[in-house]
Amino acid sequence: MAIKKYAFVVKSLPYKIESSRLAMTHAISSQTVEIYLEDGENVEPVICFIGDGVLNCVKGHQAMKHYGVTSLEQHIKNALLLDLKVLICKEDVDKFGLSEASLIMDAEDIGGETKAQVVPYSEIQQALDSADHLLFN
Amino acid sequence: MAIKKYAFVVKSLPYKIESSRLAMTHAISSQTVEIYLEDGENVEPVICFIGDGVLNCVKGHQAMKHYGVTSLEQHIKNALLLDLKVLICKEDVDKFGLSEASLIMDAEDIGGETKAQVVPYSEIQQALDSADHLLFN
Amino acid sequence: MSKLTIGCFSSLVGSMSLDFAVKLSKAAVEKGHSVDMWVSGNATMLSKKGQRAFKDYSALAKPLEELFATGKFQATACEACAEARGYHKDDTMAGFKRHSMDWYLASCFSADKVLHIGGD
Amino acid sequence: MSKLTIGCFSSLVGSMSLDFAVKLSKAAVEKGHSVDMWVSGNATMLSKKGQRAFKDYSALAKPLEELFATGKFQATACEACAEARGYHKDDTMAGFKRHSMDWYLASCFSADKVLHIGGD
Amino acid sequence: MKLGVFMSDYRSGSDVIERLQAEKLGIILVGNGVYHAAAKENGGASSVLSKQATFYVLVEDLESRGFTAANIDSRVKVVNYGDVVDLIFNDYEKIIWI
Amino acid sequence: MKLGVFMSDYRSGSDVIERLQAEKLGIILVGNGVYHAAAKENGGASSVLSKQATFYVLVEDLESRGFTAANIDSRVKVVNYGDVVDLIFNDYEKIIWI
Repeated sequence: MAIKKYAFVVKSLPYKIESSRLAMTHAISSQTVEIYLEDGENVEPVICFIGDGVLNCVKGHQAMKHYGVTSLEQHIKNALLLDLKVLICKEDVDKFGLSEASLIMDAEDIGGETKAQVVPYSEIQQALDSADHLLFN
Repeated sequence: MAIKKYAFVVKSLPYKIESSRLAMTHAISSQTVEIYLEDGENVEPVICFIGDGVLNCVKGHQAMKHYGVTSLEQHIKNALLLDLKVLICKEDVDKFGLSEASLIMDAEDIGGETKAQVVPYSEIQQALDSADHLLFN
Repeated sequence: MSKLTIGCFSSLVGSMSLDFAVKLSKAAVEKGHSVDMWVSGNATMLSKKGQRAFKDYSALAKPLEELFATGKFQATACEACAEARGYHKDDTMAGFKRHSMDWYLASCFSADKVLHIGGD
Repeated sequence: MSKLTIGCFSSLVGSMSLDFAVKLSKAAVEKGHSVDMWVSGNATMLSKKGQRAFKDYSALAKPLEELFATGKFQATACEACAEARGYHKDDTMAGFKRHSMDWYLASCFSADKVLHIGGD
Repeated sequence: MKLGVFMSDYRSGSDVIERLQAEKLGIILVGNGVYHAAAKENGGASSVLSKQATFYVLVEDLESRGFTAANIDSRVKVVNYGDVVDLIFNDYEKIIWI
Repeated sequence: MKLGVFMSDYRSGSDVIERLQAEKLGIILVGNGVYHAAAKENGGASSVLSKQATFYVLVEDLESRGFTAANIDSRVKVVNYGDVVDLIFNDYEKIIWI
């Protein structure tokens, strides 16, 4: 059984450009990739928010209300609902003075069980080390 | 006779985005605007390079050779050929350690007589003060 | 009532600057002002007909149609910028005009205020 | 010989990143490698048929056709990203495919190297 | 001049703001510019807010990013698109977007 | 890991470079990233060049902007698109674009 690990790294602010949104939608598309692969092959994405990218994870986006577009919050929750691994860099969270209470840490409201994890950068570096491909956005 | 002054301000690096190129092509299009205006009305553009924008003015662009696209150098020379006023911020030129010899200061090779001017920011600020509309790129 | 000319150079969907320009136009028209919108560079994407609305992408075709219907709003795309991207006359949304860049400078001439949203 | 998958999210003309991706593809193919190119977001502009070449705009349609002709290069556009921008099946350049985003992840699976050029 | 500046980004544009001179200066935070009002980096407010100016933030762009009027810097006034139209036509002679 | 980094900008990405760890690190300056090799700001070279890494600059992007191999920082090696292909396939396990 061959599993390839992809690390999606989000380093950009949300909305102004489409970058962080595309990282999320491409990571989530891993759910349907098997149709292109052989039996036993699969893809395992991990999504890492670093630098300014951690601001994507602030709770309470009202992008649908104001602009009629899916919020980054919704994308992050969709990823958690599908049990994708979501890592948020602790050093950057601390730099912006954010608490876990202010971050999108779970998708309980839509029935998700997996939680996002605020981790030291060293753990994100490990995820990069063990990934087969790195996709920075 | 009504003349409206437009200050085009280029603050971005060349090529990566289209911003400085569009500033130049729009400024140059002032040459044909009279067709839309009444007799005696006209538009007078001034082009100001500030901040990172001054790096557009480094001589010797080979964008046509490598990418088949008109260089910013050519656009600046076209503007000078048409006698548009081109101001380059001295403080930023100094910050990057550039000499006038390394900058696109004239369009003599294509028959232009007007020269670009390296001026203190205060003169650029004056151009902004006296302009009717400000177009930052 | 006054006239606002908005020049926009940023891409559709990929940048929210066009969303800003369209919403600002709507607010201005609702207050009785008229708006000229110029799209150049990647912003010429706004003039492409047949944009489909999905919830993962900001969709501006409908608000634009509503703006055209007010009679207080016109929008023009840079013809060369559009052609370079493969948007020809028959690719253009109803109501959208196409001109060379001097149209924008002329629109600014008669505008009370100009908001020039540079590229990104 | 090896396979390179390039994912590109940056706009045509307005960003030179697509020029980079196309030139890198050419260099890779000339060295005997194969290249899969995935365009998503604003990079789906690359798939629009009928792009006209002007000297003030970087023009990629012709080099792309030459790449297709080598048989060592394929390019696929994100279908939803394209539709949102009004690029339908019959707007698509000959040789370009359209798929959902999972196509890209599958291409990366079998690639020796992946260069993912994020949006801007 | 009376100058209204739309500041649309968080990581660029500060150098332009710094050098701009105007008798009356208004800075309207839009797009990712709203982080100048909402984010505190290393415990401090954005240096942009120390400019002598009147500050506004567009509520639609603030709320889209998960912030509300309750958690922004006290120097910044919350406005909506309608207010921005009035600022453009009534308060400033010239406007720029950076 | 052996990591090749395409650095495509001058004003962003340095924070990512700073934190990246790799046994072997190559930084390939492309697009406006070439200014890290060619520009001297306030008399000094770009701080990116102080990273422990092997540096390359794409000659096509360098020359498009008016610079030549003669006026870049001595730590940076000039490469063309063909060389970049070889770097990707022969020198680095993983590559990223920032």
